[in-house]
Amino acid sequence: MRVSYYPGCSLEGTAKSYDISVRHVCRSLDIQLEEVPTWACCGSSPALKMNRLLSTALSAHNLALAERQNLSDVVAPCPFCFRRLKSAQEEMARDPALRQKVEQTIESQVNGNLTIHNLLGFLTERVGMKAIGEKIRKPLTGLKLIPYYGCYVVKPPSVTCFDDPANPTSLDEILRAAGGEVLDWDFKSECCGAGLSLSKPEKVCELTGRLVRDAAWRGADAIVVVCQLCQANLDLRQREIGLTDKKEYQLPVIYFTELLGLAFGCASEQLGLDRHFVDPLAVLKRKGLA
Amino acid sequence: MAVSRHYKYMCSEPGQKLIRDDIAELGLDHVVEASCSPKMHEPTFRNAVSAAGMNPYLFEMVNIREHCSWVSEDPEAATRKAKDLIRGGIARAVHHEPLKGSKKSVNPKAMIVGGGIAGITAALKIANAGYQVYMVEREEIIGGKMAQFDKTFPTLDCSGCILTPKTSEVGRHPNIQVLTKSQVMDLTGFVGNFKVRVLQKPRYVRTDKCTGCGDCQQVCPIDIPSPFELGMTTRHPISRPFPQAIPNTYSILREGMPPCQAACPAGVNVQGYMTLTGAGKFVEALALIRERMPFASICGRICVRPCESSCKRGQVDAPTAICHTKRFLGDYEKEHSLYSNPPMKELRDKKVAVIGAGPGGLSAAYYLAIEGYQVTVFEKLPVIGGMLNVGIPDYRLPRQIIDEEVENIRSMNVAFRTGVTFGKDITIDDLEDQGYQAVFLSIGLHVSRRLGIDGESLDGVVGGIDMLRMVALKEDVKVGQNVVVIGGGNVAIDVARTAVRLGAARVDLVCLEARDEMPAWERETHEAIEEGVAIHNSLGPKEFVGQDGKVQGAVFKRCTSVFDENGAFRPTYDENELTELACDTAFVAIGQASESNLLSNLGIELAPGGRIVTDAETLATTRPGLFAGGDCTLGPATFVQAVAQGRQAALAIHNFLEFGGLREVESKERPIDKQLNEAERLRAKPIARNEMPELPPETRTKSFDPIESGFTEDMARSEGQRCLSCGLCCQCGECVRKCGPQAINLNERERIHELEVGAIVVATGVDVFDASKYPEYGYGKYPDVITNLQFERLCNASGPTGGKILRPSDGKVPQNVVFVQCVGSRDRAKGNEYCSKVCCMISAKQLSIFKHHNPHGQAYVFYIDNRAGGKGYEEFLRRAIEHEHAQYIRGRVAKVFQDQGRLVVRGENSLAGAPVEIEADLVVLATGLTPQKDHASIARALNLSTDKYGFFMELHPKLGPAETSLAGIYLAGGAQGPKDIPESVAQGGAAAAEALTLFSVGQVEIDPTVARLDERLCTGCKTCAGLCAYNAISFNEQQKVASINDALCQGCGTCAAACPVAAIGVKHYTPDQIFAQIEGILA
Amino acid sequence: MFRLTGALSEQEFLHHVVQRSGQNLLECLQCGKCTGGCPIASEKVSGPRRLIAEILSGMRNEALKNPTWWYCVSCGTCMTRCPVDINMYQVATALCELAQEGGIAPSERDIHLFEELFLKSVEKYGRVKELRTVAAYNVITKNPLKDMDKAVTLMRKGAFSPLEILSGWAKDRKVSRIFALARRTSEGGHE
Amino acid sequence: MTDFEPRIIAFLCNWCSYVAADAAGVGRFAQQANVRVIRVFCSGMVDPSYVIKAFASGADGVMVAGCHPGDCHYLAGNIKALRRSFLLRNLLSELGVEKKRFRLAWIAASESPLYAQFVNEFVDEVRELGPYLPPKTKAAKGVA
Ligand SMILES: Cc1cc2nc3c(=O)[nH]c(=O)nc-3n(C[C@H](O)[C@H](O)[C@H](O)COP(=O)(O)OP(=O)(O)OC[C@H]3O[C@@H](n4cnc5c(N)ncnc54)[C@H](O)[C@@H]3O)c2cc1C
Ligand SMILES: Cc1cc2nc3c(=O)[nH]c(=O)nc-3n(C[C@H](O)[C@H](O)[C@H](O)COP(=O)(O)OP(=O)(O)OC[C@H]3O[C@@H](n4cnc5c(N)ncnc54)[C@H](O)[C@@H]3O)c2cc1C
Ligand code: SF4
Ligand code: SF4
Ligand code: SF4
Ligand code: SF4
Ligand code: SF4
Ligand code: SF4
Ligand code: SF4
Ligand code: SF4
Repeated sequence: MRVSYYPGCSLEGTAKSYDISVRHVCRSLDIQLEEVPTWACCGSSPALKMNRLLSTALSAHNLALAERQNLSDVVAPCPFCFRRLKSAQEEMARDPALRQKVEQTIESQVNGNLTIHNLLGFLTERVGMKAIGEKIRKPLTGLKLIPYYGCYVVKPPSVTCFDDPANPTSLDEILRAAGGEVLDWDFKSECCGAGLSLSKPEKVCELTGRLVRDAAWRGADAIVVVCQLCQANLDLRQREIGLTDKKEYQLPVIYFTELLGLAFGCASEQLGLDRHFVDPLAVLKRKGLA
Repeated sequence: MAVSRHYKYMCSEPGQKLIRDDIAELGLDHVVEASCSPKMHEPTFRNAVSAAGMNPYLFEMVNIREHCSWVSEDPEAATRKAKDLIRGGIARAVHHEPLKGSKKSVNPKAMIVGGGIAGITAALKIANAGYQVYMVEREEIIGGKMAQFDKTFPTLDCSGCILTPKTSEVGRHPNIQVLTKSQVMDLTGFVGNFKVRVLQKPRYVRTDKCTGCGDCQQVCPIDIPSPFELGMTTRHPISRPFPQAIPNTYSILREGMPPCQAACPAGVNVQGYMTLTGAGKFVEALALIRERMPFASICGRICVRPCESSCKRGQVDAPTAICHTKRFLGDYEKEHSLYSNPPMKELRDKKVAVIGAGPGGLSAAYYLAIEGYQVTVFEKLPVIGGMLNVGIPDYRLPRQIIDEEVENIRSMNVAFRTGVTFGKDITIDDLEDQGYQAVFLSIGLHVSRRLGIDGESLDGVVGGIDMLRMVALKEDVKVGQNVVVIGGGNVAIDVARTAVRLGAARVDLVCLEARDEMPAWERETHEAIEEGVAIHNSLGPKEFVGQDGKVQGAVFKRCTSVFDENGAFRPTYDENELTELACDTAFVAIGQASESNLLSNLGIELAPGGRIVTDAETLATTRPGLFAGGDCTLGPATFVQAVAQGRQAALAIHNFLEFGGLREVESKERPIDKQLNEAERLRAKPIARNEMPELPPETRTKSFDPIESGFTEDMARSEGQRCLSCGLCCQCGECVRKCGPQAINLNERERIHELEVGAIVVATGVDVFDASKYPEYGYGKYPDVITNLQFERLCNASGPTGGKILRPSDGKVPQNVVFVQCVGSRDRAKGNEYCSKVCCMISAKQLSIFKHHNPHGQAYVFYIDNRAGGKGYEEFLRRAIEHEHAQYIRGRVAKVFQDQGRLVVRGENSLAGAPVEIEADLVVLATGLTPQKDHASIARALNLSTDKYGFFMELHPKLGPAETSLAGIYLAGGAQGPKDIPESVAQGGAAAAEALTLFSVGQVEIDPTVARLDERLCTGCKTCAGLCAYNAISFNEQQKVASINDALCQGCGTCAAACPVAAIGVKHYTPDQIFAQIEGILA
Repeated sequence: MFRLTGALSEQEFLHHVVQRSGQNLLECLQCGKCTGGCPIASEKVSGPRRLIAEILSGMRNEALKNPTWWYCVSCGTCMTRCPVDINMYQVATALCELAQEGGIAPSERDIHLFEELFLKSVEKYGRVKELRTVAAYNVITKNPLKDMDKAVTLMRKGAFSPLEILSGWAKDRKVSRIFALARRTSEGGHE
Repeated sequence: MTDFEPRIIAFLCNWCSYVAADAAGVGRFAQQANVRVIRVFCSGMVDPSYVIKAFASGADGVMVAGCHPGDCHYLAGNIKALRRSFLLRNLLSELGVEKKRFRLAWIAASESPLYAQFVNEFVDEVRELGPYLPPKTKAAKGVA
C-alpha cells in the first residue's frame, strides 16, 4: 500500500522518535510512506486562532501538494495537522465561496478528494487489526499501559469523525493486540494543555498533573500517546508535578508506534525509545522487552 | 353576494348572532366566513347556521389567520392572499349542496390503552359511571411508573399508599376487564363503533388459580436482571414485581423460542435442559430431553447439531456444547442406573405396527407407547437400530449404547420382531388382518446407489453402505491393501475410516467436489486426514479397470464444476485430463436408494427417486392408516430428523385413532430475534467452552474404540451455565411441578382479542431517557452512577435494598449525593429540546428523602434552571435548600469521572463563575421523560399523529388537550407530553368526561361527506373497486356499474381521483366545487 | 454599569461574531456544560459560557479582553458536549480578528507572543523551527534559561540536535506569498 | 422578472399537512405569501384534473402534500397519490408545464417548520422559473 505522508513540523523537530517509529512500523506492515514534497506547516493553532483564511489556506496548500502525488490517502501522525487538513477539505467542500478565496490565496486548485487519516485511524481502520496482529513477534506481555488519546484525534467528532470522543477504544485495541495490558481510566481524551506549554507552563502542569497522578495511582508502567504535544507536555512536566505532590514521578510517556515497533521485534534504539526525558528503557528492560 | 360583514369576534355569541340574524332577515342560502382554521371553529359556525335553519353544509370557512396573517411578513401580500382565498371560498360555496349525515348509535364501552395513573383514573371514572371498560396494559401489572416510586412530590406521600387502592379497585371492579401483556394491533371503524384487535402475550399463570404463594419461584433455576428494579437486582422469570401488584398473581417472563430450539428438527428444549444441567438437575434435564428426543446417549454422539450453529453464545465466544452435554446426561443416567420409564398412559386396546427399527421407527414406538398403544416393531435385519447399527461405525457410536437405549424402549412394552421383511414375510393386509389399526413405515434407504460406469461389476468393487453393513453384522469383508473410496459425503468418510481400521495400507478418497464444497462435515474430514486418508478433490469416476475379473484400478476425469448457476447438482468434466489410482478394493459411497419394488406394491404415491409422499403435517401417506417418515420420505437425511418424524407420526396416529380425523397440530411458539442483544451479552458468564477429550489419531486407528470419551460432571455443569437464557424462562417445568393449585401452563400461546368499543383513551405514558447516550456521565460504567428512576427503587421498601439507600457498588451508605439535572432534556444534540417538566421536582424530592435517611449526608444539585411551577412546588424546593441544606449549583455537568479511584462530578458553577468538582459517593442522573420507545407502532395502530419527539398530538394545544384529531380517541397523561401526577390525573378525568359525553349522547352523526357514484357515467371499468382501502366499493355485475356502500366509505376520495370518467365524487368535495374554488382563487 | 437603550447597535457586535464564526450564539442555553469541561477555564479565565454571555449582551470590550479565547487550545471539548453544537474555537478566531481590526491589544501577551513567533517562523521557512521559536520566546520574555536543563538532557539523548538552532534553512517563498495574500484578503474584511 | 410573484395552489390533506400548515401559523413560521391552500381529505383525493385545472386557470405552481407513507389516515391514499404523480408529471410536461412546477410532499402534522421551509423553497423555485405561460401564449410570444 502506498500513501502520502505528511509528518508535520514537530516530527522533524522535537518529535523525531515519533517519526522514526512511524516509518519503522509502516515498513513492517508493507506500507510505503511517500512524504508530501515541500510540505509546509499547517499553521497549527496560532494560525487557526489569528486568521481563519490563512489557516485554511496553509492546509489547502498542503492538500494541493499531496493531491499532486496521485495517491488516494494521506496520513498525518500529528493529530492537529490531521484535524486541520481534514476540516480545511471539508469546509471548502461545504462552502464554494471559501474554496474560491482559498484557491486564490494559494494560487492553485484543490480537488478535495483525498482521504485524510490520523495515524491511529489509518492503522486500525485501513490497515486493520488482523494485519497488525499477524506481525506481532514479541508481545508486550506484562506491560501495564495507560492509553492516552488527547483531544485532537477524536474531538470535535463532527470534524474528526473518528472513534468515540468520550471513550475512544482504537488505541486500546492496538495495544491489546500488541500483547500489552491496557488499563482503563477516565482521562483518555482530556486535554493536556497542548500549545500552552511555553506560554502558560503552570496551566500545563495543572492539566498534566491530574493525568500523571491518576495514571500512577492505577499502577501504569507507561502512558502511551498518539500526539507529540501530549508526549512533550507529559514527559517534561513530571518533576514540577512531583514538587507539588512531594513525590517523584517517573512515568515513561511513549508513542504507540514505538511500542508497536517493539512488538514487531525491532530494537528499542531503532525506534527512538532512548530519546525521551523520562527513560522508558528501564521499565521495558525489567519486563524483558528491551 | 347579499351581505358582507366585518366583525372582530365572529366566533363569540354576538358574532354568531350576526350570522343567524342575517340568514333570517335576508334569507341567505350560503354563508362564507373568513377567520381562523376550520379545524378549530367549523363546527361552531355550522351549528350557528343550522340554528338559523340553514343546512350546515352550505356554509364555507376560509382560513385567513393561520395561513395568512400569522405567517406573512408582508402585510400587503398577506391581504392579497386572503382576498384570493375568500374569493375561492365564495366561488366554491355557490356549488355547495345541502347534505344530511346519518346517525349511528354508540357502543357504550371504552378501551383504555395503558394502565398508568392516567389510564387508571379514566378507567375508574368510566366504569363507575356504569360502562364497561377494557384496560389494555403492555406489562404484567398495572400502575405504570408510579408503581416504582417511593414517595411523591411535593407532599412526600407514599406513592404505593395512594396508588395501590386505585389499582386494586381496578382489579376487582366488575366493569373493568384488565388485559395484561397486551398491545393494540390495529383499529377499524369510527367514533362510537371501533373494532380493535389486541394481541395478548401469554402470562403462563392463570390469574384465577394462582394464590400468590410464591412456591414456584423458589425452584426456578433462572435468574435474570429484573426490569422492574431496573437491573439493580435479579428475579426469576416466574415472579411478580412487588407484593401488592395488580393483578396480584405471578406471571412468567418468556421472550419466545430461543434459536437453538428453533433450529433443532426435533424441537428439543435446549435452553431448558442446559439450564437444569447447569443447576445439577440431571434427571430432570433428561426428562425434558425425552419429551422430544428419546435417545440422549445416541443423539449426544452423532447428532449434526444445527442447534449449536444457531446458539447465540456463539456471538459472544463459542456456542454452548449442547450435544456433548446431552451425551453426558445420557451416560450419567446409565452409569448411575437412574433410568425409569416416562409416565405412561393406561394401555389401550389398539395395536400399531411400526416397520423398520431405525431411529424413525423407534421414536414412533416410544411416543406411541407413552400414549398407551400396543406397538410391534417389524425389522428385516437381525439387529435393531437401522443405520445407527449397520451404518454408523462403532468408533463413533458403540453398539452397546444403541442396545441400552433400545432396551429402555423394550421395557415400555414395545414388541420387536426382527428378521421379518415387510412386503415379503408380512404384508400390509396381513397386518390389517392381525388387528393393527395403523402402520408407520420407516424403512430408510438401504440400497447403495451405483455409478453406472464400466467395470463396476468387477470383483472388489463394493457399495459403501453394503460394506458398512457387513462390517456391522460381522460378515466377512475383504479389504485389500490399496483402497479407493468414491464419494465426498459422511458415508464415504465413514467407509474410508472403517477401511483404515480394517488394516488397509493406503486409503484414497476421491470426490467430485472441491475441498470446501465437500458435503461431509469438516470435522469428520479433518479426522479422516489425521488418520491417514488421502483426499483427492474434483475428480469424477470414469471407469474401473481390472484383470481376471478383479479390480486393479480406477480411472478419473477432472471435474470442472459440480453445481450449475442455480445451485443444482450438474457436474461437468474435462475428459482429457485423466488420473488413475491403483487399487485392489473400491467402495462406492455416492448415495442411497430405496427398495423400489417393495414400495410400488403398496399402492401409495411416490415421488421421483422412490421417496414416499406424505402430508407435511401429519405424515399420512395416500393410503388411510398408513403413515411414513424418516429417510424413506426425506431422502438421505439425519438421525434427528428421523426421530422428529417418528414423534410427529406418533402424534398424528394418535389423533387419527382417537379423533378419527386429522386434528390440528400443536401451534408453534414465536421464535426470538437471532441477533444477540445487549441484555444477553451482559448475562454471559465468562466461561470458556469445554472441549471434548479425544483419543489421539495414532491410537484410534488401531481399533474401533470410541474416539470421544465424554464430559465430566463439572464440564457439563459449566456448559449449562454458559447458556445465556435467551428465552428468559426456559420452560423447564420445575415451577409447574411445584405449583399446588396447578396454575401454570407453559403451553399457553399468544392470543388475539377482537374488542368492540365506542371510545378509546390512550394513556401509554412515558419512558425515561437512556442515560448511556451521555458517555461522559459514566452511566453503565460506574455502578454508583444511577438514574432517578433507579433511585426511586433504592428508596422503596420493596426495592432491591429493602428501602435503605445504599450505593450499588459496595452497599455502603452514601455521604455525598450529586444530582445531575437535564439528562436528556433541553439538549438538541441529543434530540430532546424540551424541558421534561418534572425532574427538577423529582431531584428536590429525592434529596429530601435521602436527607431523611441520612441526616448527615450532603446533597448537591447541578441544574440549569429550577423549574418549579406548580402548586406548592416552589415552597417544596425552598425547603430542600433551606432545611435539607442542599447545595444547588447552577451549571450543567460536563463530566463524571473517576480520579484516583474517587468518583468526581465536574461542572461550572456559573453563578460564581468557575468550574467546580465534587467528590461523590452516588450520582443520580435526572433523566428526562421521553415518549415510549414503541410510540410509532401505537400511533400507526390507532391512526394517531405524534409530534416530532413521539408524544401524541392533541386536537388543540389549548382547547383540546385531551382530544385527538380522531373523534372518539382521547389522550391522557404522559403519552401527550411530559407531566406530573396531578396533571396526568386531571387529564385522565378529562378524557373520561369526553368518553362519557359520547356515551350519554348515545349517537354519533356520520359525516355525509362520502363518495357518491353517478351510475349514468360509470363505464364499468372497475378501476375504482380495487382501490378502496375499506372495501366500500362493490361491482354490480348485472348492471355493470360500481356501487358504493355509504356505511363503509370513509370519504377519502381515492376512488374519485382515479375514476377515468369522473363518475365518482366525494360529497362536499366534488370536482365542480374544487374547480370553482381554484377559479375563484386565481381569478 | 451597563445601560441598555434598545438601540439597534446593541446587537451589532453579536451579529458580527455570529457571522464571522458561523456559530449561532443565540441558541446558547447558558448551561455551562462547555465551561465545566473546558481545560483552560478557571477562576481567572472565565471559559466559553461567560464569554458567550458577554457577547450576547453586547459587552464588546469585555468580550474582546476576555482571556478565554487567547487561552483556548481549540481542543473541541466544549463543542463535543454542547447541546447546541457551538464551536468555540471558531468564535475565538472571530474575536481575534475583530480585536486585531479594532486595535485592541492582546490581553494575554505571552500567548500572543508565542503565536506570533510561531507564525513568523512558518511565514519565513514554511515550517516552524521549534527550537529557534522556543529560544526566541525565552529571550524576549527575559527568561533565556527556562527549561534549559531539560533541553540539555534531551539533547544528550539525541532527541534533537542543537545545530537546528544555528544552521540556516532554505526559505519557502511560496508560503510567504500565501501569508501575504491571506493578509491582504483578510484586511479587506469578511463579507 | 424580479418582481414576479408566483401564485401557487396547495392541496393539503386534512390530517397531516393541513394541521402542519395551521401549526406553522400558530408557531409563526414565516412564509412567502404566494401559496393558496385548498383543504382536501387525503392527498389521494387529488384528481389529476384538479392540478391541470389549476395550471389552466393561471397557477404558476401546484403542490400536493399528505401524510408520510405508512401514516395515511386512510391507510394508503398517499401511496396512491404517489403512484399517480408519476403519470401526472408526464401528462403535465406533455401540456408544456415544466416538471418543477408540480411538487408532491410528505409533511406530518408535527412538521410545521418543515412545511414553512417547503413553501419557501417551492416559491423560490417557481419564482426562478418565471410565470407559467400556457403553450398557446408561449408560441404566440415565440418563447417555446
Ligand atoms: C423517577 C421519576 C419520579 C417521579 N416522581 C414524581 C412525583 O413524585 N410526583 C409526580 O407528580 N410525578 C412524578 N413523576 C412523573 C410521573 O411518572 C408521571 O407523571 C406519571 O407516571 C404519568 O402517568 P401516566 O399514566 O401518564 O404514564 P405511566 O405511569 O408511564 O403509565 C403508562 C402505562 O402504559 C403502559 N403502556 C405503555 N405503552 C403501552 C402500549 N403500547 N400498550 C399498552 N400499554 C402501554 C405502561 O406499561 C404503563 O403501565 C416522576 C417520574 C419519574 C421518571
Ligand atoms: C454411514 C452412515 C453414517 C451416518 N452418520 C450419521 C450421523 O453421524 N448423524 C446423523 O444424524 N445421521 C447420520 N446418518 C443418517 C442416519 O443414520 C439416517 O438418516 C437415519 O438412520 C434414518 O433413520 P430411519 O429410521 O429413517 O431409517 P434407517 O435408520 O435406515 O432404518 C430403517 C430400518 O428399516 C429396516 N427395513 C428396511 N426395509 C425393511 C422392510 N422391508 N421390512 C422391515 N424392515 C425394513 C432397515 O433394516 C432399517 O433397520 C448416517 C447414515 C449413514 C448411512
Ligand atoms: S406456585 Fe402456583 S399458586 Fe403459587 S405463586 Fe406460583 S403460580 Fe401462583
Ligand atoms: S445461549 Fe442457551 S438459550 Fe441461547 S441459543 Fe445458546 S443454548 Fe440456546
Ligand atoms: S419453567 Fe422453569 S425457568 Fe420457566 S419459570 Fe418455571 S421454573 Fe422458571
Ligand atoms: S424539569 Fe428541570 S431538570 Fe427537568 S428538563 Fe426541566 S429544567 Fe431540566
Ligand atoms: S372507476 Fe369509475 S367508471 Fe370505473 S367502475 Fe369505478 S366508477 Fe365506474
Ligand atoms: S371515498 Fe372511495 S376509496 Fe375512499 S373510502 Fe369511500 S369508497 Fe373507498
Ligand atoms: S455548552 Fe453550549 S449551550 Fe451550554 S453554555 Fe456552552 S455554548 Fe452555551
Ligand atoms: S475548544 Fe477552547 S473553549 Fe472549547 S473546551 Fe477547548 S479550550 Fe475550552
